[in-house]
Amino acid sequence: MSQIKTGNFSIEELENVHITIGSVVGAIEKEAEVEEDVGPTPCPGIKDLREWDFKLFNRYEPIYTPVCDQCCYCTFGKCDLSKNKEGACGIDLASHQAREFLLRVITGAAAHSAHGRHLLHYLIDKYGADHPIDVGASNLKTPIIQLVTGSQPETLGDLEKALDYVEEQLTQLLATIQVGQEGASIDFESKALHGGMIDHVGMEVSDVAQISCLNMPKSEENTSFSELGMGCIDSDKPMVLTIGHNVAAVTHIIDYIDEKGLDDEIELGGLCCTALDMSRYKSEGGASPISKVIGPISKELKFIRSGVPDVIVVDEQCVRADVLREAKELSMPVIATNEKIMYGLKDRTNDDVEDIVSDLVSGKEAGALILDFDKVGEIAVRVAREIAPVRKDKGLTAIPSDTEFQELVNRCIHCQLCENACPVNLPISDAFRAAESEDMGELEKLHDLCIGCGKCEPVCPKDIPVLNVIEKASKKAIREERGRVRVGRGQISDPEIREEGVNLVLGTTPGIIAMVGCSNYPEGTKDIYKIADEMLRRNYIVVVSGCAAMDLGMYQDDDGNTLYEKYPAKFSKGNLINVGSCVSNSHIAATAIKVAAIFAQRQISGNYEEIADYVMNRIGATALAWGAYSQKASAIASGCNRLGIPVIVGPHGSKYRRALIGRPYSEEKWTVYDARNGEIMPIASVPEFLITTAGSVEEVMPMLAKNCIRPSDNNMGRMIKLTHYIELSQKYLGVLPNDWHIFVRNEQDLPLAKRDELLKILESEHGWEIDWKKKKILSGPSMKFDISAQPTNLERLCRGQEV
Amino acid sequence: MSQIKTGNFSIEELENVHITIGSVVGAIEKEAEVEEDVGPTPCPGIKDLREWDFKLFNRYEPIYTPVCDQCCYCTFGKCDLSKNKEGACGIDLASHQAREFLLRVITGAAAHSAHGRHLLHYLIDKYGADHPIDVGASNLKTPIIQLVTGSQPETLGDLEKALDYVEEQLTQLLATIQVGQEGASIDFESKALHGGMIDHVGMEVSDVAQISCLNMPKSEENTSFSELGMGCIDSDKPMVLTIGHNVAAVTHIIDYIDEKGLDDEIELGGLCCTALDMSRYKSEGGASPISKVIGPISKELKFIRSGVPDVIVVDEQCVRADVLREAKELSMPVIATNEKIMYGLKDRTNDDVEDIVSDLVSGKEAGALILDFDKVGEIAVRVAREIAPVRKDKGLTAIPSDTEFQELVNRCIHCQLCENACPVNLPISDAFRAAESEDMGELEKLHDLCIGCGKCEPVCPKDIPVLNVIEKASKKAIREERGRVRVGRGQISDPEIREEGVNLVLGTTPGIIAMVGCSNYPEGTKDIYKIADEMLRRNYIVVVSGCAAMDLGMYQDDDGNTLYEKYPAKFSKGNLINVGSCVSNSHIAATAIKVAAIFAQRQISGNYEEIADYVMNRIGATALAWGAYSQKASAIASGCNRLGIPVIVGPHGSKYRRALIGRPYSEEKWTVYDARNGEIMPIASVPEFLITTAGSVEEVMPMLAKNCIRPSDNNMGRMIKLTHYIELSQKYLGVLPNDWHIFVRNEQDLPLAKRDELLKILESEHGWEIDWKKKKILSGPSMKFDISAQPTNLERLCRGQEV
Amino acid sequence: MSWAGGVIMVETTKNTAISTTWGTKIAKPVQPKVAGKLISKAKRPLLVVGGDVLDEDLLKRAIQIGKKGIPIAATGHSMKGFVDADVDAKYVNIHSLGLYLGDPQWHGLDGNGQYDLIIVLAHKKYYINQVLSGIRNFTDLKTLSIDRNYIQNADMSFGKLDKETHLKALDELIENL
Amino acid sequence: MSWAGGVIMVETTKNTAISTTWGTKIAKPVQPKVAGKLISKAKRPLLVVGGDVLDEDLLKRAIQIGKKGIPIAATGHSMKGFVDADVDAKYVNIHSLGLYLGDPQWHGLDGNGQYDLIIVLAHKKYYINQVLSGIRNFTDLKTLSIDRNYIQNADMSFGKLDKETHLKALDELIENL
Repeated sequence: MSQIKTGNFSIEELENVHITIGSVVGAIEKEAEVEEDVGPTPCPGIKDLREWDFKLFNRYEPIYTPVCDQCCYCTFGKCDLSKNKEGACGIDLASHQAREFLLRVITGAAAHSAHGRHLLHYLIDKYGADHPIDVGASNLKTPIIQLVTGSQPETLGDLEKALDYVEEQLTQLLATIQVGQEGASIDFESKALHGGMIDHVGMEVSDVAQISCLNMPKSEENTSFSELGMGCIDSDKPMVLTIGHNVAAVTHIIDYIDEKGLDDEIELGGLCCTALDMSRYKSEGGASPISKVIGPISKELKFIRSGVPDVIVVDEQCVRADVLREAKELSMPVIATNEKIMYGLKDRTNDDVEDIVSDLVSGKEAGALILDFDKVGEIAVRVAREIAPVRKDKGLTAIPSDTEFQELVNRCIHCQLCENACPVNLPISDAFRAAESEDMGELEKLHDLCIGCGKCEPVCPKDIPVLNVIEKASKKAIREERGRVRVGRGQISDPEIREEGVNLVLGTTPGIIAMVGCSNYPEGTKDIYKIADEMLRRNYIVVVSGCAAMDLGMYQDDDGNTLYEKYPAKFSKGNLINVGSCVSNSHIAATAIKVAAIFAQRQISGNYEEIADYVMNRIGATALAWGAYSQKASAIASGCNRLGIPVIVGPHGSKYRRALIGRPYSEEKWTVYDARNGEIMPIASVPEFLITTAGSVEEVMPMLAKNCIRPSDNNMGRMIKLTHYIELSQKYLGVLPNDWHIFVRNEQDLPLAKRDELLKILESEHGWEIDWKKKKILSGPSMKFDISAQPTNLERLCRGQEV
Repeated sequence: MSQIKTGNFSIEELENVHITIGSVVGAIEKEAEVEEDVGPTPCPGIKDLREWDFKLFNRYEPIYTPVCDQCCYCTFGKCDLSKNKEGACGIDLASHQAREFLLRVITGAAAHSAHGRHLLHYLIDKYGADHPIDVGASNLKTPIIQLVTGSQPETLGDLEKALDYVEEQLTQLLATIQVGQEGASIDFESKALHGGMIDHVGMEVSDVAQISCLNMPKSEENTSFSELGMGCIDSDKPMVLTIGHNVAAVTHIIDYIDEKGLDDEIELGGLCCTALDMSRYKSEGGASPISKVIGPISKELKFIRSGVPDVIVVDEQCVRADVLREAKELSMPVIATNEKIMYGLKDRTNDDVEDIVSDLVSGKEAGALILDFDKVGEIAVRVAREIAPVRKDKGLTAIPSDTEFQELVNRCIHCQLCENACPVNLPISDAFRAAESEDMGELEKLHDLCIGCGKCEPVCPKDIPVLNVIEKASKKAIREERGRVRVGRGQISDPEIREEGVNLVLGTTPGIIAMVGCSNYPEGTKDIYKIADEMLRRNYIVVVSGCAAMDLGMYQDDDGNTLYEKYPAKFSKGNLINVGSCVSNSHIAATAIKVAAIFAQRQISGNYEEIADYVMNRIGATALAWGAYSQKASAIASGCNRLGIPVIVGPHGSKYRRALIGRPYSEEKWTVYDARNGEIMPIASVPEFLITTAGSVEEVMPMLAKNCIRPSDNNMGRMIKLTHYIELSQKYLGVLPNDWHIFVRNEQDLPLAKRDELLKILESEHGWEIDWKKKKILSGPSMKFDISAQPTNLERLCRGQEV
Repeated sequence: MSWAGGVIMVETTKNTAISTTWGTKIAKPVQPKVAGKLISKAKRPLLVVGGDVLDEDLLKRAIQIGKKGIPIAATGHSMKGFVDADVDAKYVNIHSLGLYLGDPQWHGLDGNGQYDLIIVLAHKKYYINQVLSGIRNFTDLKTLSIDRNYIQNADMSFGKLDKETHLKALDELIENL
Repeated sequence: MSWAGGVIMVETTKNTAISTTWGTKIAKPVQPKVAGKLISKAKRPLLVVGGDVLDEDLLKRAIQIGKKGIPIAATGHSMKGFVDADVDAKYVNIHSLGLYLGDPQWHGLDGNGQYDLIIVLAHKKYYINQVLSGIRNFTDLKTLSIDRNYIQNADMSFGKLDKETHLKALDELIENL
């Protein structure tokens, strides 16, 4: 390799060399340096945003809830760290928990980024590195990449540089997991936020690349719908089931079906994000997808056990480790298409298609690893069609017959070991008892609450396939499990931001609720529907993605409409927007960046800290990952957190080990600077946390409303937000919030309908002085309302502070 | 960014652009493709060497010894996987253990690679990307990079591409740690070997870069010596203690000392590999280092507690998490110099040197983060000199006085909680009892056995600082703890390989014993000395690196010579070679590759499988990581394993969770092809494992000898190896090995001195037919000796199999 | 069967099976009477209830405990049950509460200072175990679970009980306040 | 104190403190007599000794057990103690042994088939716990520790004993073979 030094030079002598210049690396870096509009931290390393992180941790303290008191990283140990003891390497429990959280974050970030790298190799190979990035009606195409790296990729090839940066940073972070590295929990925390930020770069690369190449909707308002649910599959047809997150291989199945005109002959359905991205493929301009969405990972075991799929194609992420074992039981061949999941299967990539089809159909092989996607497309469809009649003839299913069912139910000795093992402690034993007396209702109730993990089975001393019993009892529910999900639209476009930005910053749109994550719900799938419906009716913008987007579409109102049909899909109050799959989550954070860039005209390239500060103080957005289960969710959440967006996770989320929570009673923590003059301004204690958990949907609703309040709200905005907070608290908790008064800066902030009542309370309970004639607050509020104040946490941004 | 397509083109229009071409990326890739001498797998992805791995696992089966029966990766859990149950995601215990092992491997690999990336940024910044790679008298400068990636870096800049590859692969591997990825343990195992291979690339980049720039010895035979041990420090002088692995910052301390002529005024000593690399810095051509080596991580707490250091400079890896806390107790300022370890310290990088010095000397700040190495050099030395008189005046040490000692000893209630917590279950309680009666001997005995972790202290209900008590009792031992370590020489040179290759392949040099790893010894530091001395006397080549290299030098014979002075340092039988620090481990594996390339003229570029096959069947090398403790050791070991080099770890190594062990009684597993004709040849069951543990040095010695036996040994070689195996077994286990006979192909393989005796046993116990007149074996051996046989595990390499 | 000089009315110390461990410590099984005495002896006990308290039978008992002068932290959406109950109940998010409880600067839900005994009732088992994991490792507070499930990360806990036994146990506990 | 109808000579079931857990299972503490009976009842017991058996007192007892017809796997460098002892002892690496023990195809150290009870003695505590962790999770073998330390990953184990008690316990065990 040769290195050409910086300078003006002639490289004519290169003319007789046959080369490809992969990317003019240095050029960009140099450019970035000279251009004046790149901020202080292009491609930040671990330390570069540490001061920002420390500011966040000063207000939002890490609180640790260990999943294990021990450390088993190295062979000096293992060590009992309980009571925050130090282990053999000197690490204490708090630091170890922070490290464990960091590990979760970078694992998730790696999952997204490695997915992105795979996809990018594939797309560049197919479409060329010159293929332009096109995400729709936006000049700001890659807000996160631009914010973090300082550069603006224009082609697929340019995206590779962003991934190089991501991979370097992830390696640096992974290195700190090694024993004998970081010693301070606070620095592990900063590293975790770094990993979260990196994760969003990886996600954006992934989604932008696929949107640009695969005819996916590009910021479209009126995308079509995809059929949804276990009940939407016509089980008489041969069925190809895809599972995972990486749509690359799967597009070839759709192409093959298209090419052969088999749309009506075959069912193509997917689980998890591959399903969502299948529905986006070729759905640009409102075209309808030929594929269906079965559901999230909680449906995976259930659907396989149903026996309906004839062949399973897996790619990567959120694929159960036992798919091959389970599928084998029901003679369903499994095709692995990605290096990350190979199940020990023989690599058939270079084998003849006929041979592979024959081996799979005959059952000679339980599955095959095929990394040639053209072959995957053909083989998946052909195997399904050939094997389906045989499989249907045999009636292959794991669901017990009526007789078997009764026998299994009677076999239960009610030892409750299944309940102990159940992640949600479902009352399985009681449901079995009811079923003994032929009351199937209790078992059926479990179906929606059950996350389909199957842990109940290996612990059963009587070898009862508990899940199958539940599913048997729920046949009707499953048949009715069908809905619609709006096809993911990708980014919010620049024009939409231009229109809506002001409402968000002034608070007249009460907030953005981003509902993301998976299906690890505490009380069943309907949770998510309830929340969305409530918030949409209150004019919040609800943005969804991934498996949460699916689960939302599972319920219909009396008119047979899902929320997607009930609410329009523009970036505007009271709208419901599905951005897409898991990696489309990046667009949600990107929306906040776009508001800063387009509405507020802030410079974003390499200017992370300033933009995060802007977002935290001015954009009333709260993310809700109600069913978060995997490491990816912790990465996404941490990326939001560093950008100043608070996140609520469901109660299972306490197992992520740490939350970042503020103490509202520590008044000194709740101040900002007024950028106009550097004066310190008190603010209300919101967002009250960067990440926390809640126990139930009822608790979540007022939390969402409250945590959309921002210092920049004008009176109208604050009044609207406070109205919702108070109403939701009264509706779901039965009381006025304890702290509603701290959000009142003057009487105009008070909800109109309740103004008198609230003024009375302010006077009697809080000792505020009220001028009852004018209905004016004379004294009381700890902060003043000033519409032109410019809240910031960064002293350097204050007038007179520029260095 | 712009992408220029492949082809002949003129880029004159670029003349008016001011650019640096970072690297002509595509050019190299293209070149590699067209050159005919690149093997089938340049820059392999996860799947590309999977078949080779599966071959290995077919013979060497993963055996799992979980450190925990539970999985706590995601919030579906946590899950009890005991009895190999499946968890909520469907993963079983075996797969989870394989995944945990993979996580250890990639963590270690990331530690090395991130270290390499940091170093490379630093060196390129200082020496330029054009700086040539120079490792000494070798054309084959980067055997591992060449083997794995297929390219031959010539400059520092070229090394970046190797790291790009490493980081991409590590991200891919880390992604598979995510829940819902790989489901098969065997594929996790293959991924772990992939990570191990990648690790060696990362290590080679690191060491080659620093050798090329920092005036480190370049394959020199006669490097100088560095003083060694806690006893070698003159505690009257101000002392700067460095801890870690990354020499970048530390070179600036040496430069400052040099520049100011302070050699005699100050003690500079280090712990772990930074110490070794300090001693290599500017030691080219036999120059003596000014720095001293204190010891490995087991001395870290002990040495800090002694109070001797006046300032501590930490970089990365193997730095205790409590250094800041411990140092603060004794008013020792800590300077953090690397993003990976920042201890929550204030970033003073851009502050004035005087201010920082003053803050540290006055104790206003307990430490500082300084990422400007010139400042580090000056500040570390100045602070040490200014603070030393104050610190010595105060007599700051954690070691108790005589009176305190007796009080502490008497305070013990013999509850044995310390023994329970002690990783090596030292008989602390009994030693305290002896000390109560003023017998300090028992406590003193603990000093060398104690790995200095300090876990005994927080569990003590009487708050006894147990470690300090042991150290107090061991003052004499500590004073005598001084030796010498030969300065690390870097690679084995091409000419040395040319000379020695034949002896290795034919077995007339009985084997290479690579002693690596850290200080987690089961029976104290002397273990490693005993092993090396025994094997060196038997003419094995002993290659050492890292902390094992230090510990070896701690002992002297009656003439005051360490092993380094007793044995020469050429790559030749009976020689003792220190290659250098942890990242120099890469040179050990590289040696085997060099033998294949230089002695056997095998093409190595991108030809991993063939070379690994060559190494496994022909090079009698066994690695011993007797004190392995961190994730890095599992990475290094896995890299050796994929290359066909077996590794033994100490008993603590069982906590790595999995070994790869063959079953000698399964005869069908112990065959190879003869490449001349593709015939299947039985071989003896060696190496018997790829990685395993042993219980004691006595057990290890015969294991080492046995596992250097290879199918390619000629009679002379086999006789020599078998002699050592038998003798070592008799010496240390008291018996002939159970299996010595399986290595006998004909009578000439028998150790000369014992031939008659052994022939008798073969006849009487194994039923072999002997012609006693000719002393010839007529029948019995399960394999024949054929000097020209070409053992291989790869059918494709057999004549007539070429595709 | 006798215990410390008294007759056990409701046996709550059986069935303490666990499916996973957090470490070497697990809750000591406790009888209702002992639990009652413990609460009575505490200077600043706090009853932390979760959403499952809205069950009529449980709510009744939680209110009875509250009426004995024990302040109630109503987590999740449990506040709804205490609106007109004339007990000292306040809504708080349980994760936030976990943070505040470890803060010596916190003045409690009512401004009267920190607590010394945390009593938990009617929570999701996995959720309360996590919250208690934090409290156990990072504070010196004593914790007592009087829930239907065996809550292993409390210092003391009832075993896993059926609903009926649980209610009886609570009654016995209340008698001993 | 009485146990199952017999008088306990040496108490070996106390002091079973552990410092870390592997999971929810820990060894059942066992008395010497019971241990002896268990071994006697086993069809194919195997005594697996480690290097610490070279202690004179322990070695004597290990040999006594061996002389009762129990085959010995001499791991580490313990073989040295059995060279002229006239017992059925063979060297084997304990990690390899861990692998073979789970293999139904293995014919044992003496070719007479698989074992059904693994008795461990005189090992490094952390090492034998790891080996037993593998055996416990991946085989159906029963394991019994008669070591000085409480070996939590065996199915049954003595508690932590002082040396003298340990020797007495072994003597009692041997009497019951």
